[in-house]
Amino acid sequence: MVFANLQQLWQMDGHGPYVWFSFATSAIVLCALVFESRRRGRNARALAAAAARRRRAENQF
Amino acid sequence: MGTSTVMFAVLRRDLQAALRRGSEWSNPLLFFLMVCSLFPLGIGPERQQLAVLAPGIIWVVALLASMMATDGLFRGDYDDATLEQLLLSPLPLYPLVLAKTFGHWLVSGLPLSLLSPLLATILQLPSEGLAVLMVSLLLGTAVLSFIGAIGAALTVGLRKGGLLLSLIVLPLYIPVLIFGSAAVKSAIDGMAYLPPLAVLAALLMAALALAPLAIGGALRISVDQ
Amino acid sequence: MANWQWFHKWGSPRWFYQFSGRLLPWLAIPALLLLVGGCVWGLAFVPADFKQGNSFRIIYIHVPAAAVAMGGYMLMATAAAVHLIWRMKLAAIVMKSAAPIGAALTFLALLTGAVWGKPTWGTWWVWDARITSVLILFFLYLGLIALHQAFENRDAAARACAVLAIVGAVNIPIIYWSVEWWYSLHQPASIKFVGESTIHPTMLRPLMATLSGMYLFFGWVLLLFVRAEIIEREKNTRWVQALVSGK
Amino acid sequence: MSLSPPDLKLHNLYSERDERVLFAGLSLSVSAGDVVQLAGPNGSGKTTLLKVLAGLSSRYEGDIYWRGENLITQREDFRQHSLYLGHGSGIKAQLTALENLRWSCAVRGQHVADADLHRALTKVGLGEFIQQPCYSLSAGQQRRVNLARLFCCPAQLWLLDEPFTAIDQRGVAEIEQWICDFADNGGMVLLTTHHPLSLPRPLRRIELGGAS
Repeated sequence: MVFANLQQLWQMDGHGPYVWFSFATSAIVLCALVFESRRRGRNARALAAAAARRRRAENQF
Repeated sequence: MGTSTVMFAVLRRDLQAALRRGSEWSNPLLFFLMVCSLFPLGIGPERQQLAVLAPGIIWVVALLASMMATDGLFRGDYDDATLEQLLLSPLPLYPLVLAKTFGHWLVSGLPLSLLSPLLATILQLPSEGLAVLMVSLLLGTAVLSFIGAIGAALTVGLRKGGLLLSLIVLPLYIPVLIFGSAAVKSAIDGMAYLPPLAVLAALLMAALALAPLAIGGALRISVDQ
Repeated sequence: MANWQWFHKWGSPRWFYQFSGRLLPWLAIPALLLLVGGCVWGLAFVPADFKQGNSFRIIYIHVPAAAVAMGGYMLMATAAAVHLIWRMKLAAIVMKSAAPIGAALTFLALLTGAVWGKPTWGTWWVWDARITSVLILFFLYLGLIALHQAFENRDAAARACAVLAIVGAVNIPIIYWSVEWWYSLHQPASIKFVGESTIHPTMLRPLMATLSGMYLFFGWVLLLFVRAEIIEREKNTRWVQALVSGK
Repeated sequence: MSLSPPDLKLHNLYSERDERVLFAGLSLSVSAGDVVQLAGPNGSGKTTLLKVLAGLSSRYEGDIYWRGENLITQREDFRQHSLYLGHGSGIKAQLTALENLRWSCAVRGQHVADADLHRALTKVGLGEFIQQPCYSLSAGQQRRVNLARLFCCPAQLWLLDEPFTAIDQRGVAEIEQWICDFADNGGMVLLTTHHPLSLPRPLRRIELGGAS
């Protein structure tokens, strides 16, 4: 590793806050994209399931 | 009937309609005049400061005035259902849309450019830049009209199209703004102003060739709601 | 018509749903490995840049985000052309789903670019050619998303956005070139914002890792968005309902 | 009726709006001399069907044939021989009736002498209003300016959407007569209206809104 210890890695000679902030926000945004896609998937499946129940209910009468 | 006569007929009607209703061509001009005279009140009356900012100010305000004018380009025809007749013509849509947008430029962009020397003197623009300012605006506002017409065609069927039009079209206006104001600045600094003007002319040729295709397609989509 | 068979088959949402289902793991795992591995490699195992110090490490997230955001726009323009020419519903879904992802990545590129400017230039916002172009790309994305939401009817929205996406894609090279020219006009002698070629090869390798990781990530999330949209649009069909109740 | 193949043939036309079926399995063939009335409650897809035929709307499934060929390949020829009068006024209010009519014909690529324009306008009863701007005309008169297009733009197929709105009783009888004359000369008319039509010739009624 280029840095002697974790403390130096965190400090990065003063540039640490900028670097870690950038990577943190990037991680947050990328994870948000994945969760959003999961959420849309769940909603869509819920709609489809409701449509399926309606269809089954119609078929019985 | 040849295409050119049809184009001339479309152009004639739009000019007649616009000239009969003064507001259509006077509003962008008044907007241009008023907003340009706001800047000295905001920035301060010093000559040197204004002279440096004048090209940018005039070009940005001309761009906004041109964009405001394009919103009404197809909306009037959409509301009174004459746009349908345009779309149902056996002739290709390309020349009709070209004539219509050119007519719109005659009513909005041209008077703006001819008025620009007056604004330039108000904003203390050095005299070397006046001629180039007018030429750059003549070319630039034509390109802005064609790009704005694409946005107008896309949003004509929407109720609140005005604001959305600006969001769609402003990014596409940026190259015209860059080369327009650069031409005037280099004329003032005594540098070569022909290259940026040449680029503006090239952008105009590209817009003349390609924009009507997008405008026609967008109109057919908007009417097809 | 036989040779067009695969094209229409490929365009059917049902076939695409199954095909993409098998593809998901092959995108997700390498994407996460490359992204996380590349970042760790760039953060801790690469020497600092002698001029800029450690702040250059932001490049490992800034450049991939900007590059993939641009690639995403071009993908949208291609899907738009396919939708306008062949009226393929799937292309409309791909275009609609790619817009938010591209916008998010462009925002990320802007944010990391601004944060990078602070230690390097001393100000939060630098009117540098690359950052300005990314800002304009962000406006183009917002314009597309706003236009799509303005239409009540989904089909009209898709076709209108397709026209705008193609017009935007034609304009992007002109915008990027004019911003470069504008930037060089005002600061001819200034150092260029660190371009890939100028940095040392050992610094370059992690960038290749995160860049390819970001492309794979984009593909993965795009497929997730598209699959969700397919389920939502085809919710009244038998195959979707069987699929859903079968689960 | 006539032996030649029908000029306009609709086969299995289907259209829906907001998940509601407007018409389904609609098949119809129209040939020279036919007058077809599209009837049905509001929102039953009458206007949509006319827009589909005119080529203004592409949200339908099924096939439309014009003179035996698929309409999509015959788009220009179809537009040359058909005339669509829609809901809107179809005229610019600040222009005079003459200028509006001249533009409407020019846009169709048809050069029409001013004398013919004058004759068309007098035929629809606007003889002495020709030089007045249209905003000074009544709603009924503005509709008549639009109707004047029927007499200066030669066409074989008329697609009329609610032609009788804002027209007085005498005018309705006049328009019915024009339709008959046009059909007698081999023209085809498809119109939507709520008025009970009283034509001295056979009239086919198509009920939309799920009844057909």
